[in-house]
Amino acid sequence: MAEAHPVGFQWVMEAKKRGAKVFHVDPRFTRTSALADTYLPIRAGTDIALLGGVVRYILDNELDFREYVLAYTNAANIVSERFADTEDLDGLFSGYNPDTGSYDHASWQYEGQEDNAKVRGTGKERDSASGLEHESHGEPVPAQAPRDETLQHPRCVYQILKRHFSRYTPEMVARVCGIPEEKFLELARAWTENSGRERTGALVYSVGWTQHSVGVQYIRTGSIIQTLLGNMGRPGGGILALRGHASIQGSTDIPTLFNLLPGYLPMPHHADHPTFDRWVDSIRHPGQKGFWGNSRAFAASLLKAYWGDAATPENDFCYGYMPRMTGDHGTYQQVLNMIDGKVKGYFLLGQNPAVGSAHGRAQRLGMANLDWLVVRDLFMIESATFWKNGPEVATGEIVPEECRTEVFFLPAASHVEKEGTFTQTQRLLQWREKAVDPPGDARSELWFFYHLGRVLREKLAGSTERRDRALLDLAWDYPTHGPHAEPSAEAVLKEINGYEVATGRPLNAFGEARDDGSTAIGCWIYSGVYADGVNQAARRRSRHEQDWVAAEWGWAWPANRRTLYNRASADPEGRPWSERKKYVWWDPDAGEWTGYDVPDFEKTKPPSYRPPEGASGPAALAGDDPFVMQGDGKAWLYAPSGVLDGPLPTHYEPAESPMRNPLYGQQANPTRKIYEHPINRMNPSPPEPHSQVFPYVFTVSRLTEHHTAGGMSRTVPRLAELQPEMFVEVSPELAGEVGLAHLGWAHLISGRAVIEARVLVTDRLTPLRVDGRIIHQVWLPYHFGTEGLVTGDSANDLFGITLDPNVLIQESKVGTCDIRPGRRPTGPPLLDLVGDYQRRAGMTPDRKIPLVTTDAAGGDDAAGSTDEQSPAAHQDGEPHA
Amino acid sequence: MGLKTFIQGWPVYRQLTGTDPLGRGAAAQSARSAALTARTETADGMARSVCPYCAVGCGQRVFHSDGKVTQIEGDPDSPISRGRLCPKGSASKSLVTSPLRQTKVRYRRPYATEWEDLDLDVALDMIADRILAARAETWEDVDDEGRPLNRTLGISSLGGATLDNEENYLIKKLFTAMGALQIENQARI
Amino acid sequence: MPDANSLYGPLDPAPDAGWVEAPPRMGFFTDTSVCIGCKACEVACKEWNGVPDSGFDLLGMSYDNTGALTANSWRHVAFIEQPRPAGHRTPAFAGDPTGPATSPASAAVGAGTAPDTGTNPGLPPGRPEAAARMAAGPEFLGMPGAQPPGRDSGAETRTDFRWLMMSDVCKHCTHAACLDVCPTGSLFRTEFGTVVVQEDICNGCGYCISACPYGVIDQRKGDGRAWKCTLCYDRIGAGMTPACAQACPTESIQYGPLDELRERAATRVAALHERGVPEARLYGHDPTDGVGGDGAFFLLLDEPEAYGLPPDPVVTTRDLPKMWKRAGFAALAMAAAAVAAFVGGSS
Amino acid sequence: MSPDRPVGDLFRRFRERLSTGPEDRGAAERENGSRATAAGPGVGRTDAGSRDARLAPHPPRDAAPRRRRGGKGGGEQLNVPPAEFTSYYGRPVLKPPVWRWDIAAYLFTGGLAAGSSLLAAGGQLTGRPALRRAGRVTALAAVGASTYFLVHDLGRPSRFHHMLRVAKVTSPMSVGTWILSVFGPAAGLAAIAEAAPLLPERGVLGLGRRLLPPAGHTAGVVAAVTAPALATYTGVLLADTAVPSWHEAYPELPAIFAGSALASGAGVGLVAAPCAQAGPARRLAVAGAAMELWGSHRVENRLGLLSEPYTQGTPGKLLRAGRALTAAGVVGALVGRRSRVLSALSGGALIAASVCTRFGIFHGGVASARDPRYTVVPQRERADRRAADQV
Repeated sequence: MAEAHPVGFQWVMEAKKRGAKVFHVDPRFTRTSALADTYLPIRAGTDIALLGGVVRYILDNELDFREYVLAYTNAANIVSERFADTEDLDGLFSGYNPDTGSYDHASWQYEGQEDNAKVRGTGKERDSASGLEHESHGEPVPAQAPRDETLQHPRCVYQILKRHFSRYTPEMVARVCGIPEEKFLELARAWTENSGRERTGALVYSVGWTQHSVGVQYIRTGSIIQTLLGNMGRPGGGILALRGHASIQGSTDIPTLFNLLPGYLPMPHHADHPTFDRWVDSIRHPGQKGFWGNSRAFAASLLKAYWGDAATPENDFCYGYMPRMTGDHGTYQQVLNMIDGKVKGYFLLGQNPAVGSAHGRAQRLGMANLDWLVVRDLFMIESATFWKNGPEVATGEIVPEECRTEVFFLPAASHVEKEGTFTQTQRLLQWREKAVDPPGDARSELWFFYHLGRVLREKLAGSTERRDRALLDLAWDYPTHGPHAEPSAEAVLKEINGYEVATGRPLNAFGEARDDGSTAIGCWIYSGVYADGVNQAARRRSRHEQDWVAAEWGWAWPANRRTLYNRASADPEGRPWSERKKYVWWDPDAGEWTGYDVPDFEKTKPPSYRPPEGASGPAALAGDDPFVMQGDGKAWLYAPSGVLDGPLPTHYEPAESPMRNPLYGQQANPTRKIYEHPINRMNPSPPEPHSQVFPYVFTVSRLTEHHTAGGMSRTVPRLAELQPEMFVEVSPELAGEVGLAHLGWAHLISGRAVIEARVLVTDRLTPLRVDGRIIHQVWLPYHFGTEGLVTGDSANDLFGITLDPNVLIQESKVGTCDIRPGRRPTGPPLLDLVGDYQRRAGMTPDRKIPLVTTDAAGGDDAAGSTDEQSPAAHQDGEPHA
Repeated sequence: MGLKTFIQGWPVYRQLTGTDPLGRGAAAQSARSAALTARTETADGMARSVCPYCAVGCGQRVFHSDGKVTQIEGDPDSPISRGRLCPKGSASKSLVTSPLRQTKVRYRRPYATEWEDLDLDVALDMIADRILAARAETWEDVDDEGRPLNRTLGISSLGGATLDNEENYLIKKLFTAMGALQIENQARI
Repeated sequence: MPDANSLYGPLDPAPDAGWVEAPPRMGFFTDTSVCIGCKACEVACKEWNGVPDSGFDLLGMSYDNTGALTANSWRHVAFIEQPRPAGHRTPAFAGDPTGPATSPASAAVGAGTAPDTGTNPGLPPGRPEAAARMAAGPEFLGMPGAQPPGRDSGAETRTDFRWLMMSDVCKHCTHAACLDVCPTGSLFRTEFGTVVVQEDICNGCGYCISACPYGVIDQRKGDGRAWKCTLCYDRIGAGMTPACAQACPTESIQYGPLDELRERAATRVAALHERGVPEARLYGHDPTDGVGGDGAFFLLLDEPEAYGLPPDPVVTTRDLPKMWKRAGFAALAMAAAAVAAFVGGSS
Repeated sequence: MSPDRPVGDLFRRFRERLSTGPEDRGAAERENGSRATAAGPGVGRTDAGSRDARLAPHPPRDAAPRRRRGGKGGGEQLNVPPAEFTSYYGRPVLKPPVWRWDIAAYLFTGGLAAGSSLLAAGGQLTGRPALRRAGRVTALAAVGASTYFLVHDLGRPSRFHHMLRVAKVTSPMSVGTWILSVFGPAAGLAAIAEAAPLLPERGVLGLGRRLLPPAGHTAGVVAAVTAPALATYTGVLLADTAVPSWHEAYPELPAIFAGSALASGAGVGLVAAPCAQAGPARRLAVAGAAMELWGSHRVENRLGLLSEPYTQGTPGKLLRAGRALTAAGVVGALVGRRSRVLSALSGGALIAASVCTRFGIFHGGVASARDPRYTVVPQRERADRRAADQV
């Protein structure tokens, strides 16, 4: 965190000053470790084993915050007797289908609900990253599942949890993660001792958790611990995703993602959502508890915002115009399609996949096989010059004279040359004022897309093609100003906020959304950002003039709420759990919820409220159901559906690992997304032979001095001079084994690429004793490329493409490689070297990667499955922090 | 008069006649130093902004004079950052005023080995033509069973996560209307 | 000759330099125990003061690629990797299959790099053994030479580790030799008690560079003038905080009236001692030290020389009266010899 | 001014709290100076904070003795000897002087100008025209060269006149500038006066021919009076720095430079004057050599560790050569009093000796600043001693 989010780290230091104990878990000793109280070196890709150990420690010693757990979680729910755990199936859950590499969720349901669930093939869900589409979305679980409040029933969630994690003993943590028992126990003790009624503990993670083939389950495990310890919805608690880009949260809320529409509404699927009603019902699940019950209004209002006057209740608000998904259309699938010649044109908008995405060579070869490419950036980045300066030009794979891609480089406006909002990592929208005009041809994306749309519509005027209706009917008249006719960002923000169609009055909250076409809302969760016609995101009341929650600085979605689920900061009766940790509570005299923050609860619903029979939507939530977006108002220790790779987190080895999974026969995530494309050869892992060809583990992350793919830091002398060269950090033990010298050169080889780097031999890295052997890990920054003031090989070139099944994020925090002293070959011999390693490792084109590595691979025939739910799965470009 | 001013301005004279006989401080101060003030004080204006790097969302104050950014520093009012910035945030002025920034449209013709210049309006027009052509070529109206698809898989997009919400909104809206489904973002990465 | 106290001993320097009704003396307290080595100070300083880059070289000095304070780096963050206990923390690598430490050997390699900082003299190469001792501590016994690192199978394994970071800066001495030797009055004492080079005056004579006991100031190539931290004279004159202190995310760099900072520093040291960090000590805070106390002082976790600070600096001008006296004697002797040579003698 | 002034209330309280006992660390300590090589009470107290805070100078945890290597039967060798001091990546603590050879050359030419002008004045006052003429001409040439060297060494030569902005007794360079600005014109006028006989007897120039000699007379005296200051201030110039071997040599440097100046001036006399007039030059040579040899012997032996840079490497060679040349010059001057050639050779040797000495001293100091050892070791010893005294 000190490494990649230094200014956020001030709050950790603040806490430390007040006596907080700081633990840092990371494969390498970073600037965060230097300031932490205890540092735990860990083998990359084994966090679930560590966290599972903590879960076991809590359950075995009954250290959970029992009142909280009983009242606010599904610990007491009883699960179907058809459910079989990884304990029983050697690492698989019941319902696995080896043909599709996916699970049927029916057997994971609560007792009596097995057949209640909607059928949906999870292979398809994986392809469309459905896990993400309901980011904060409750599942259609019944409000009244069978429960055992004594937690003794052998199939209650609490007991299942206990059994599931029973083998995550301190010895096992040491065997899997390489963390000595004593250190693990120090962490477990401190965590549990600092949680409960009087104290809370916080968990902070970054893409060190998300960029794994089982990334969502990492966060799930963290959620289980924080829920068991009663740290959710309370001050000083929670799980903080430290996201890596100024508005990456905004890019998910108002997504430019293939499977999502604004506000986490799903992009329609050709088979599941043929009609507006089917689409809407798949979101709101008629009869379900919670705030998703109003989805029809949100969906109708979005389409109304898109197609304006043309969108009417009669024509289903132009739902027929929406493009439909048929499967996986994610960025990695796109790149492979580019290589295969299926994609004509590609827009890169402030993004540099040639350096920043996994498997850089695939990225560049894909771009070299387009008809045209539009790059919009501040600087001349590697993704714009691959045809000229890319590593493949040196190897002869790309010959400029033979590369047909037509490239348009359009300079972009910087953050001070345009106005608009960023959504930062805590869901806070902050408006930026414009300081100066952009130079020369530089323009904002707002300008580019507004005018691109204008030109397209002009060109199509009079077209009778059916496909052009959606463009021609689009509500696309934004006021413009200035010599360049810059569209008004405030006007767009007003549309995002939503307005009453008849009067144009901005809405004050998403509660005002209607499904009859009388409201238009661009992103329902942002409704309120323009409440009272005022740009709430532009509020900048000084911190000196308000309390510590600082509610009048910017605007947080939803409803300017700073801590989600903060109803849980009070006990079931609505009283603060403790005076020390009071945050939001029920004021019986006033008959409303009050506190420091905007209560994440209906303001006047008393703690004693019990929903009448047959209630649905928000009205079905009881007065002590704090997790209001969940289908049952409860925090889920066990996810009966929605998480595609299992109802509980399970340690799987990374897709590329030098060792066999010590916990189960199942080696890696059996549902991970694999692309068997000739360019995407994965290094073998046990039980496949030849894994010793790539004996070392490598991991990558950020340096404080650089930013992601380097486009905004290697071009800035102030930053470039601080970390001027690509390097690899190795332990003295590995340096001795391989023969590496401090400040000398080394090259690293994977089944995809060879890169070279200067060597830093440092005590900050350590070998780990894992399952009876020594594992060496190396660390690389991933900021370098061929352009800019300082250049170097790109670490991401080493990675292959394997994705998490829930969110289709690549595993780019851990891989295997070989490391050799000296510089790499150049030109064609470079390809020979990779080829040589591929041959030695048996990575032939026809090789099939075994998904299931256990005899217990179960084809438990499934009667049906349900929709899915996923915890907040955050994705961006961050190291462990 | 001129000579007198000159003499009185001479630090040696000030040493001899003033409070600083050793010539260490008051006497040695130059006219420039005496007139020095922070350029933030004399800026034409200050825009309140947000750091463009990571997602912490630190407040920035952007000072500008004559249409140029002259200083970017932390906003002490921000409850998030309390006026502090990391090295990247602190380098924001260099980022936006960098001489390496591209300010002209660049165009690489198919099979060319060098860039050439292109007018912005022409570029926009050419891109629009290419979109329409790609769409026409790869349009999928319905699937095998006649269910609507309304899309093209011939166009892809990958956006960074430093785009404004308003920009992302227009991007998604326009691409969706043109049937371009393969719109992705750093948020996937 | 000036009053002896003008050259040595506790002093409020601004009034001494002729400032009537001077504001309180302002300074920096840099608490290295909370420094996260982010280098925001280096960047913020360069942005505000328009300081050029200091070279794009990998130095192999841990994460320090700046190397030293120079005319092109007015803040410098030092990084020291040490296989030594870090206060009250659990040993970082306890229980891991480690061999002997490499920090001394890597530091020794790092001593050999010679980057072009764009300044003169910039960053000359260092002595490997002194570098090794920086990492290993005073008990350093020399590095194993025959074996490559890590090959030792001996019982000696590294478990402890700490990573020291420290943002160095001009000390703005009470008795500033650079200022006193400056022949043009370019270096002067401001009303805030700070020491500033006036860029419109400096003619690049280089005297200040030899005079500074901390090796802070040097000369920018091409430009020819000497440059160093001004404690943001223009900002503090406008009531603002210097750029580095304003940027510092963890309040490692604190700016304020020196008296207040000293008070705060004493409290902090006491707190650290209570928390089991006995190695915490202040440096440059004491007005009775060899330079009359620093306007920018530090809380350190190791001996000053490990951070590149002189362990006991004394301002050279303390001895200036004696030097002039010696010169006077020599001059008299010279004159006498001349007279004698001509007056006495036979031919 | 009140000694209490800088120690504000806050600071006083701070010190009181830190104070380890009733002992009064008072003014006596403050007055005490430190000498890098001499033990003494009350040397600088940079590390007082740690002591005040009840810390041992090497806190036990901090400096825990940890043997780094197991006793594996002699299989290990030391390829780097144990260091006796620490510095940050072994880098110099100080910035070595940026002065180039110009300044070393100036040390010589300045001394030569001073010595020559004394010689000239002596010749002038005692009726030795050859000495006078040679001295004046040499003085002008040397002071001209000096000015060139000084300006040339500036980073911003066009701003050389900024030197006259202030007059600072704390800055030997400022003092030197003012000395030079008196000496230079005087020496110049004196030298120009030598050209008087070449002027026509009538007209304006004829007036010059008449007025110049008395003016030159006065100027020569002025230059001679200024000369000792010019010759010796450069010793302070070098000593008044943080350069360890220069600073610690401050008692000797002015004497060495004075001696060297006399010897080089004498050398000019020996080269230029007929034997009959060269007597004072020989005596000057002896006096100068004595001062120079005494001084350089002292700096090479008295300073302990800080003498080392003067005895090793190039500086050592230069200083040894200087000593040999001086000795040879003196012997030659004394032995060759009848021989014009031998006298001239001796004079040359003395001049060369002066060059060697100046460059030797110059480079010795630079070497001491370049190696952190000379900065850290004496200071560390001083700090440790002080800490030990406090226990």
